[in-house]
Amino acid sequence: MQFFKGTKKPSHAISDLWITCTSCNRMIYRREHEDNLKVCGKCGHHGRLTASERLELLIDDLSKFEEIAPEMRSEDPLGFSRDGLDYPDHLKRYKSSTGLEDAAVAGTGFIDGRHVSLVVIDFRFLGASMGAVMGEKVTLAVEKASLEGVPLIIVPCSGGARMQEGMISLMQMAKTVAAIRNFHDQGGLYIAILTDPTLAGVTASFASLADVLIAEPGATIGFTGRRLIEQIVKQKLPKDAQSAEFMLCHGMIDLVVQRNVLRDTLINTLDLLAGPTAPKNSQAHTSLPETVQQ
Amino acid sequence: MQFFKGTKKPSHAISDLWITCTSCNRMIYRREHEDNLKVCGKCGHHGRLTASERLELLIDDLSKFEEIAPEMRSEDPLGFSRDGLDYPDHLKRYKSSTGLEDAAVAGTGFIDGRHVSLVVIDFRFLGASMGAVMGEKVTLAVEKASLEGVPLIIVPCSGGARMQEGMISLMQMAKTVAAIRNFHDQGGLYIAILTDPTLAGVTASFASLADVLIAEPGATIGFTGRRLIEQIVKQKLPKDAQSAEFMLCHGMIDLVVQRNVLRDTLINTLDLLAGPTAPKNSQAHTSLPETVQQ
Amino acid sequence: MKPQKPTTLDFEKKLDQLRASIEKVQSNATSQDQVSKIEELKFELEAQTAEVYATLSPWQRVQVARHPDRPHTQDYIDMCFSNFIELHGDRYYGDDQAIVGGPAKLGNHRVMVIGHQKGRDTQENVRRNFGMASPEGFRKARRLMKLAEKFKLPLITFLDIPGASPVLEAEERGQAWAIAENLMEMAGLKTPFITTVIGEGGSGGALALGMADRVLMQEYSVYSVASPEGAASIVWRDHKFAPRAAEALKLTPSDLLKLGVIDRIIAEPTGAAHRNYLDAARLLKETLTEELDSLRSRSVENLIQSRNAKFRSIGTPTSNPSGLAEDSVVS
Amino acid sequence: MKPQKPTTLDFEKKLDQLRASIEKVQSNATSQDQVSKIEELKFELEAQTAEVYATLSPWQRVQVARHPDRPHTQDYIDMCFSNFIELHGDRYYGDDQAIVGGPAKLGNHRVMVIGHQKGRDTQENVRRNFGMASPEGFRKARRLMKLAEKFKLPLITFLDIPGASPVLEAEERGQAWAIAENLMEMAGLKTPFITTVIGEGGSGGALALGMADRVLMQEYSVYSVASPEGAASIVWRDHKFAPRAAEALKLTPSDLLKLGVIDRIIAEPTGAAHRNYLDAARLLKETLTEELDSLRSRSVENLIQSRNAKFRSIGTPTSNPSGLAEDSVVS
Ligand SMILES: [Zn+2]
Ligand SMILES: [Zn+2]
Repeated sequence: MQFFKGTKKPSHAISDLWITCTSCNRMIYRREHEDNLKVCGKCGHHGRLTASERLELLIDDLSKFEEIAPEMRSEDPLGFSRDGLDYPDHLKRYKSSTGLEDAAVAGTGFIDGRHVSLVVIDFRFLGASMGAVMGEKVTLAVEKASLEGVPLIIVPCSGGARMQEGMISLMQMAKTVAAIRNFHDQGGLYIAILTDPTLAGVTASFASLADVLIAEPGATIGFTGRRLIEQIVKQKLPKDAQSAEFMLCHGMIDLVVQRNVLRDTLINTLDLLAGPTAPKNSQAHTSLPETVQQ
Repeated sequence: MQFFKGTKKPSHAISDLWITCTSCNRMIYRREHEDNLKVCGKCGHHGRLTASERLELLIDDLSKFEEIAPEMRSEDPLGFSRDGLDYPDHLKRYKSSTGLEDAAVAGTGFIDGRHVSLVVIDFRFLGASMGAVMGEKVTLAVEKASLEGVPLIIVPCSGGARMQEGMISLMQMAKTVAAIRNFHDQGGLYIAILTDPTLAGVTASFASLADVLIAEPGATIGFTGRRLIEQIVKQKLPKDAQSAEFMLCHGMIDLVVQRNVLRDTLINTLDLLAGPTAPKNSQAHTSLPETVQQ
Repeated sequence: MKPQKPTTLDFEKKLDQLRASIEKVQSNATSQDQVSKIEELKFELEAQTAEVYATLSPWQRVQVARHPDRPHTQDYIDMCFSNFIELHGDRYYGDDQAIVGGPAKLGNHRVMVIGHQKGRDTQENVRRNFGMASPEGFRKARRLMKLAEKFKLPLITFLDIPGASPVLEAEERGQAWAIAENLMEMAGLKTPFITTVIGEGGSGGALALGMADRVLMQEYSVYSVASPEGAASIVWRDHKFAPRAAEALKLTPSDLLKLGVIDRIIAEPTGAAHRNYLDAARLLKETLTEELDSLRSRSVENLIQSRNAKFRSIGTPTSNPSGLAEDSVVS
Repeated sequence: MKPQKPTTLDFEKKLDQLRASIEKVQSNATSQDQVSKIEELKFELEAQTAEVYATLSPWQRVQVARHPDRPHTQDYIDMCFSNFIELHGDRYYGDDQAIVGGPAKLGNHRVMVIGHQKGRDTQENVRRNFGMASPEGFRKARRLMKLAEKFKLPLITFLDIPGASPVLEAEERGQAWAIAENLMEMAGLKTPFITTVIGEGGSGGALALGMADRVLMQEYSVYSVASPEGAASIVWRDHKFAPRAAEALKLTPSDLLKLGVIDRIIAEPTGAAHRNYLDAARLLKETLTEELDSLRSRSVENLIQSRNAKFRSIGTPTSNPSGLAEDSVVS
């Protein structure tokens, strides 16, 4: 697989050729790390993927991805400013460093020939905090899935709420969940792939309401962040607390899946729950039965 | 309240005038104990009530109680015999000591003028073990409540399954629950009052599926009996384990209610959830709204 | 339960001094002069209270919303409702006393009332975990919501929570899952639904009871995406910037009304609810009754549709497909 | 996973001796005579095995049903199904490994398969609690049942449980509630549903996965209201009367077929499933496929109606209103 071919690497300085694993601190040859889907060959640590890397990993053909509302960007509902830095200027900095308008990228594409509605989220953009853009894009993707009768795949990631949007940010929980309830009521299939980290309002809204909850190994998943818990209870948490494996053991997720078999697992799950792939634009809703008479 | 006027006391021997509280072991004047609804005046222990005492406590007028299938009795599906005692003969002994055909008494009556379908269960009859008669009577009472659109009140009590009926006994769990599911799907109101003891298949079927779960103070409530648990884990359980209060604390029941306010609590709950009393044979299902337009 | 020993906030101190003067004069008031003096002082107290409360900063409003003497859910249940039966337990794990709920009557309406519950003293606060609900509390609330729906009882909730319980045990039992399930339940709940922020509306733990047809706030309550201290830690990297964060977060009723996040503000008596329980309860009950009458005249389908349309529209950013929208405004 | 070291039951010993003789002769078989001898011994083994198994007492059948080498749910999933994805967790508290489940394919049918899971060795048995499921196991199963219903996957369950976990922790988390909720779920589950007792069908913990359209039993499984030991303790006041209880309880497939509790018996290879995994799996798969084909030709409404009518009719006693029924038979 020609992985992450979209990743731009303009120069080849030594610092560019090698990276340090954030988990085991060992040096890894960058090229090898990328060939290995950003999974550390030494310790198995799953590094974060950018939105485009995630899309490339999951969908058949990036060129057939039809993005929803690609130009949508945050407004400044509160007139938020910190130490002279206005929120819109703050956002522009992230746009220039990531090339994104916000953390969430939504759209439709194909996975193993099956049409799906999809959202991926990029942690680099302001810690993937949820503001109105993420809420709206997730909602539009869910509505698209409802309308077209295709499965919904969301790959959540978030450090928490977008403080700069105050209560507008909190209300995105209600907005996204209302769309998901409607999708579920219609019988739609929703699979979420929780990545590092999935926290706070995102976990407590659209991320955890999937029919099948897959997580990447080692991903931090929860509601309250580790730092705040440690402040409150005044002691260190165990290293694995809130890890994907910890949450699996506590009954909160279905599967922890290595990145190299993630796409295959996703395809198998889609096949089993939604049935064999229907041709695009087929009238049949994918969740309808083949042979059971109603 | 003229309580337990139905209780026959033919002689007045000393042993009849006084009883010993099974909880605090103190002597109580029998008459006083019965005036106090069989609640120990010293320690508050709630003694077991017979089926007719329970009916008298809860319904407006015992003479208006219309019993369902009063003559129904156990058959002997397995041809069960223990040490020469055949099951039908075994049952006859209990009939002559209790005057009952089986532990469950089902029927319709009025509570504060409201028509209800009701089941009470008498521990004296073979430890209120659930056989086909209990399963059938509960099912008939649920079906009656469905048919007439009246609330369902069940006062469970059971030591476990009726071994003498083998798998026929176990299947009563499925039978009663299917009727209760149908009743719930119709929007019916079901209130259960768990009494000492409510265990095993009865708790794991119709008893725990009420909209509101009330329990009497100190009642033992659970699935596996204390003795078996202690055998398995090889240690004594805490004294309050499986008590009503313990189960309240663990989130399994709604309310623990003293017997002297049980009827009032039941009436208040009926009024709040089913609305003001409708006249008997009214067309309106009691759970329908008064003013919300549909 | 009203507090035994009232607490005084900084900006309330001069009001307390006035109150002390009144009591002093009152305790040996014999002449007509002294009676007039008392009247005068009382008038002065009322005026000064109004003035102090008219100019509260957002951060001071946070203090009032958190005031330990402020009425809590159970106080309003006692004062505004009758026949309340508290129902307990989530049927999975426990009974969280940081949330209370059960059926009751509001005037002639049969309703289901649920709210976060803070404690009044230390002992009660331990029992109620300072109002910080656990997963089993949210799950109990969901069970009661379903009961409300089944028996067609309008749902009335009260929000008053610093935030969902931030401990590892809550994480283990799925704090986020419990909140998300509540949101999904409320999104389609087939019964009229009114929520009121009566104190601190803190983040997801508040919203977990608050996705209602009508979202009301008492005059001196606040509703925020995070505590000002928490937001200050995140944005200013120091929780001491809480007053500045309180300002920036736009957490007051009037700001949130402008932002379209809430629907209505319920007035409180002069000096806020903690100074006058009965009037606070009366104003709350009047508003709830009025709102309920209005909701009950509408069909459940219409309610759910409007409920979701309202949340659907909050904060929808302008989409600029191909970046053309901004230009096209000109043409 | 097949066992490394087979276990031999008392009544299997003479069969094992024959097996040993065959191996001995086989190990240095050179002449035609010896080959004939082997054939003869094999024939003898087959005949004796058939004879032993034809005359098992109910208590011996209990031993076979509990045989540590008997195939368990995961073995049948591996042998009869493809594409299985195990899904985990109840979303409330934990992931109980005494129950496994997930979507899979049975031939061309997409299905949901769920079963009790015993361990094969001590270590696995600790992890799986000897197949004694906890509330979170039953709740995981219910979640998967709902998934099956939503995606219209027929449900196939395997029963193999000594009994629901009898510890205080299971009581605390509502063992009885979890089982009752499963029964209520299955009573209205809108999808074809087949259950098979593959080992020990123990009491409410078994029924919690087994309220199906078609209730099947493998030839050497048992299904009982209580363990023979437990029933003996209750009825004979001594668990040593277990063999007598096993007789009295009518827990064998043929007895239960007569009683109308089960619908069909699935044959096992000679010497029972633990002697021949592949044939046991083949016979199971054939039957499941045949039953599934038949159920899928019916409407879901019809299935639910028949499902409940079947359980409704089990053990309905004769009602004798006013005691007249018995007499009226004469007139
Ligand atoms: Zn590493
Ligand atoms: Zn006593």
